[in-house]
Amino acid sequence: MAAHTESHNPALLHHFATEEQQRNSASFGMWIFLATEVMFFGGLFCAYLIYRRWYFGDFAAASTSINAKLGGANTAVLICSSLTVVLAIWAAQTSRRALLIGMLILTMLFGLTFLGIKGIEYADKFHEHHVPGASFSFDHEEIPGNPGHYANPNHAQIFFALYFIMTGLHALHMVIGLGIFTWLLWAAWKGRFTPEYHTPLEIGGLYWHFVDIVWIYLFPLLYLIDRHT
Amino acid sequence: MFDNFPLWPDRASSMAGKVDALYIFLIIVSGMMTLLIFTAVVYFAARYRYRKGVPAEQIEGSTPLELTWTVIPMGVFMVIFIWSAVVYFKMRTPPRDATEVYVVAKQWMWKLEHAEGQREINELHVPVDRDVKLIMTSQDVIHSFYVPAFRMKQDVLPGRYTVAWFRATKPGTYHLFCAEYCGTQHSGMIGSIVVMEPAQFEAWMSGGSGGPLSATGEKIFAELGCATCHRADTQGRGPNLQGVFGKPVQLEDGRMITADENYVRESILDPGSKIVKGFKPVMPTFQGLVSEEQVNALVAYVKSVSQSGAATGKSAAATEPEGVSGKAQGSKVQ
Amino acid sequence: MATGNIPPVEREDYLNKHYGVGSWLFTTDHKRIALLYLISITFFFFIGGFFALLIRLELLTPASDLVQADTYNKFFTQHGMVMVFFFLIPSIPATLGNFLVPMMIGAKDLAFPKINLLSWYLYIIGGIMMLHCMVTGGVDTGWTFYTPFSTAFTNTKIVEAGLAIFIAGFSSILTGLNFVVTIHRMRAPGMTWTRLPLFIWAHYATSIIQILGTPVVAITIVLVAAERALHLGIFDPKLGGDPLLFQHLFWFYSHPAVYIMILPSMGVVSEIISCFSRKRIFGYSFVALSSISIAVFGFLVWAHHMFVAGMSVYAALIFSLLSYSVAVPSAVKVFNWTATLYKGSIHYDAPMLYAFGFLGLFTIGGLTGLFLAALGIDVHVTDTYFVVAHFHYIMVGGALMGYLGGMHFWWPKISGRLYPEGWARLAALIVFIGFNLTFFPQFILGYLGMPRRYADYSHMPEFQILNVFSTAGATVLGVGYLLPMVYFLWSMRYGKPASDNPWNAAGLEWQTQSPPTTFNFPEEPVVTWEAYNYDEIDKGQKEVPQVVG
Amino acid sequence: MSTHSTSEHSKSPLTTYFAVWAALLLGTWLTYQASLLDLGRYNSAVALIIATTKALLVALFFMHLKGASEKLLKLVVVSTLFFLILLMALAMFDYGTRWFS
Repeated sequence: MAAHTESHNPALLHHFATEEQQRNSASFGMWIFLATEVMFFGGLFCAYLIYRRWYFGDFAAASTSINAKLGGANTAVLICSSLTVVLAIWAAQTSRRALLIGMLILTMLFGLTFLGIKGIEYADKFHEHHVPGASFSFDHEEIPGNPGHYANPNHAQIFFALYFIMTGLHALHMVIGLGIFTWLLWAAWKGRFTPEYHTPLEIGGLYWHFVDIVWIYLFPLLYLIDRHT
Repeated sequence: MFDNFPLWPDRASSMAGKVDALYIFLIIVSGMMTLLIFTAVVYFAARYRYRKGVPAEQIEGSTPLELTWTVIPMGVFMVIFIWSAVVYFKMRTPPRDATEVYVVAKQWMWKLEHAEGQREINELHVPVDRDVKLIMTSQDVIHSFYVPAFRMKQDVLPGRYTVAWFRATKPGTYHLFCAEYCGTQHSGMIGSIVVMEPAQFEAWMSGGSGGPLSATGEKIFAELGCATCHRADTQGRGPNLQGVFGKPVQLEDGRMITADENYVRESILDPGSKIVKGFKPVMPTFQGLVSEEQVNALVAYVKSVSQSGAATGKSAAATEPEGVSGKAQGSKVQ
Repeated sequence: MATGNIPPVEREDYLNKHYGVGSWLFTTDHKRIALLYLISITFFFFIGGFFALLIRLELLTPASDLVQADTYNKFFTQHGMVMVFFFLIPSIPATLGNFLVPMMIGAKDLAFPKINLLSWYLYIIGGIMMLHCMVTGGVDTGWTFYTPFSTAFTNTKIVEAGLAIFIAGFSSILTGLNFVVTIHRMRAPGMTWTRLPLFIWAHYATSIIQILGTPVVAITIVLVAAERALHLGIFDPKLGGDPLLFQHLFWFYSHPAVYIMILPSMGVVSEIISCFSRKRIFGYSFVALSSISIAVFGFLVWAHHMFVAGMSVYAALIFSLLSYSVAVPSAVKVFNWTATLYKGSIHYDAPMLYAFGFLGLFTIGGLTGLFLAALGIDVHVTDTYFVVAHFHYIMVGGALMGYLGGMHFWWPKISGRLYPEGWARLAALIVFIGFNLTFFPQFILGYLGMPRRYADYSHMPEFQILNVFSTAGATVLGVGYLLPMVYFLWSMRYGKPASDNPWNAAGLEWQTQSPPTTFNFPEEPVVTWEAYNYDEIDKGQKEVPQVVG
Repeated sequence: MSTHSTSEHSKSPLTTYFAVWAALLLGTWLTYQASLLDLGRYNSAVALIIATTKALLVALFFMHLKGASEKLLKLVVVSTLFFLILLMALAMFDYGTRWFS
């Protein structure tokens, strides 16, 4: 979609009748794409749901071993980045080029912060041998609220597998998002966006917010299982 | 030529007739529908073929007609659904007093063990007119136990039991197929079911066996030291297993569960997953320590100490493990 | 009835506007992309067909004497993977759909032409990976990849094949996305929803499935690959996972995927039947809505593939009941097509013969679907040749008949040439006979109990005679498929030039020149008539509305 | 989209944006605190309700779903969620009833 705007002048592409048609098509297309993304993550959520019901205690033990404070901080970081995205679009709508560029840079900084914190989290898990695979170990970890009960390492491994795949795919989406925003920044720098024409910003923003929404679910589901003991 | 050109499979189980009846009903229904549509298409195509100067007559459609051919098929479908569901429920509900055969599937072989202890490979001997329940599991991938003459099929999964049953009605030898693709020699994972007259079957059964499966299980039970905790009185660290099988069990998290084959199996291989109320999760897992056949024997044993009908007879056996348990404990202390 | 009204002078069209490889590889014209797809899917069709022929040859005799079991297993796996993911799913949408969707709604192109080209490249990358995978070892799990065999046991190239399907899947998603946006946003003035050709409705329904179903199989493939590489346990019972979860996720896509194949074909048949009986389709709105309901209900029925898989009895009951919900709209369609013939003025041109063939084969395929939805019978016939016969009746008898019918119907528009009618009728007949000879015996084989995916049946010689019929039929069928390819190619050079509207058909695509110009219409058409206004066309009250250029 | 964004622009959407932002941060804090309370089986319900509220806020205000000029986008969202829930519900139905059979 973004590729459509290569012509310097935000001109109407030949096959659209009006600019509005072009803009509506682009945003509608993005929403449809997000629908496929929902189903993409949906398969993982379905697997998660089933195993969480089966192995609740083991999932709780595994979840408790993750640093929820880092996860919480990351949630806040993403929420802030979503705010900067809407502010960037607002800046484009009101012809504030400096603000637009500032907000885009801020968004990307938040995104990088998120990935950095994520990296710390992954490093912790790596040191604790909680990465599924040959070196995985989760022996003698008590199930929260059940003294004397130890989590089954195999079941904990399923949790960590889902944790790494879900957060990993999410992080991959963040990286792609950063790529899109780099391009948006470049285009904003060139002064391509005007109050009349800023479709790529809106499209990129939709994508960024979607990634945020996925995280809003991942945070309680992966980090906050049975924390109350 | 027609000796070797059958158009209908053997009908050799109590379910076969029921499935065939439904199948014939469906053939008639769909045959009628096909005939209706084909006749209409052929007739219209011939009757209304293009003729110069005769234009087509435009018809917009007809809601009553649409409703008719929505509602009538729906009605027919519901009849099929209910009938087929009844048949399916019969297939999936093994009769209570069925003879039990434990099946272990592996690439690419069927291993079968009668409750009485006879072991067979790729062949199963059963008496005619007796309910046989198959308790099946796989050592590796998914297989499927399929006997066309019995109209019976059930996937055999690794990691749990699936259950099927049949009641053979006609002596003879029938194909046993693996119906779920399981790797290179999938088409070689075949065998036969030999249905015998009761007298013949008894004769066959009397030939060599290492004693009933439950006795084998009892021996393993003792060897593994299970009786240390699962004592016949109530003072053990684990639940008393007498009379447990087939009964509801209250778990520590409040759930009620029926102690079926899968539950006993899970309790051996993953004891932490379902703790009986009032007990501590102290039992170690036996995953990897016992083979599928040994798990089957243990399940058969747990079952045998729970059969109420033979309660008195079994209680004698049940006292025995106590002696054995002392031994096992002793050996453990050493 | 086709008319070859030779245009006196060479006109500019989408084929002759630009020349050179680059003008094709970097084109964003939906018509050229459709042709790129046409060439590539034809290639994969013959690859898949080649495997089919080898399978049939092996099964001619009971023993596995032509090839060993491991090779045979790769044959049917690769036949399935190639045919499903690289032929049937893109077949009509990516070729005829790509070519016609914009034209039928009066648009200049799809909403996202570059994404359209991207999806062809994704398809090609996936296809090359699949070819590479097959040449360097292949896969032997069956196209269904059941775990734990695929994740922990087979040592063939699952990950590469999975990746190929993953990439091709995204091509399919992008096609669907493009269609939905185009149908919503790009319709010409006056082209209201109730004036849309049923072909468009069918593609709209198909797109819904592509958009919402494909990502689920994509993530399932990711999980299989991860499981295989790291032994996570998600699908492995030894590590606490559940192999049935794989089946749930897999069939959530792969059952609706059948409707990705058959719905567009239904759309084609609606166009053909209407045109060759010179009538508006009977019960237009019911046919249109039944497409949507097939797409929606199609998502509710997936676990009927799992009645003996170890699922709960109650779930089996629900899924069986829901399965009938998708049979109702299919039946409604068949009845409406039949009713359309009533009091028509029926022409027997090759496209119509294919449509008749579709009607017959789809009826049989659909009705045998009832057998499989019926729990008590499914237990006996699932995983046997009955299932093989059933889904070939749907996917080959249905989808492929529609595809060939559509190719003939729109060939004059695509190429600007007429195909040889006599040969085409002959081919339609050969395909119909060959198909039935191949697959009808398999219903009987299935009820007799012959399991699928058996390389060797030497202990069951009683199955041979039916297998011989089937193999004989497959050879006939093979000839039937080769014929159209030959005469289509022939007609590109030697065929009579086609007029703009050789069938005198309704529909915007016929109101522009054959072959069309790059942007389809000289100026944006304004639609003032209902779909399938054959009465107006034939009475001559209204000339076939010409968009003047 | 253009029509609504200009109309929103005239009302200056900034207050809304900052209010939503604050609500989202509050929600995050609430989720974390709620997880520390022992609510029995309601812990996950509370977590999911808060998460869904947050997701709705983002979708409605940041992604402008609320002001979208046509119902089409809402239809896309609703039908996607419908199929997602369908996948989970029907699969869970199998898992939920396996022990009974």
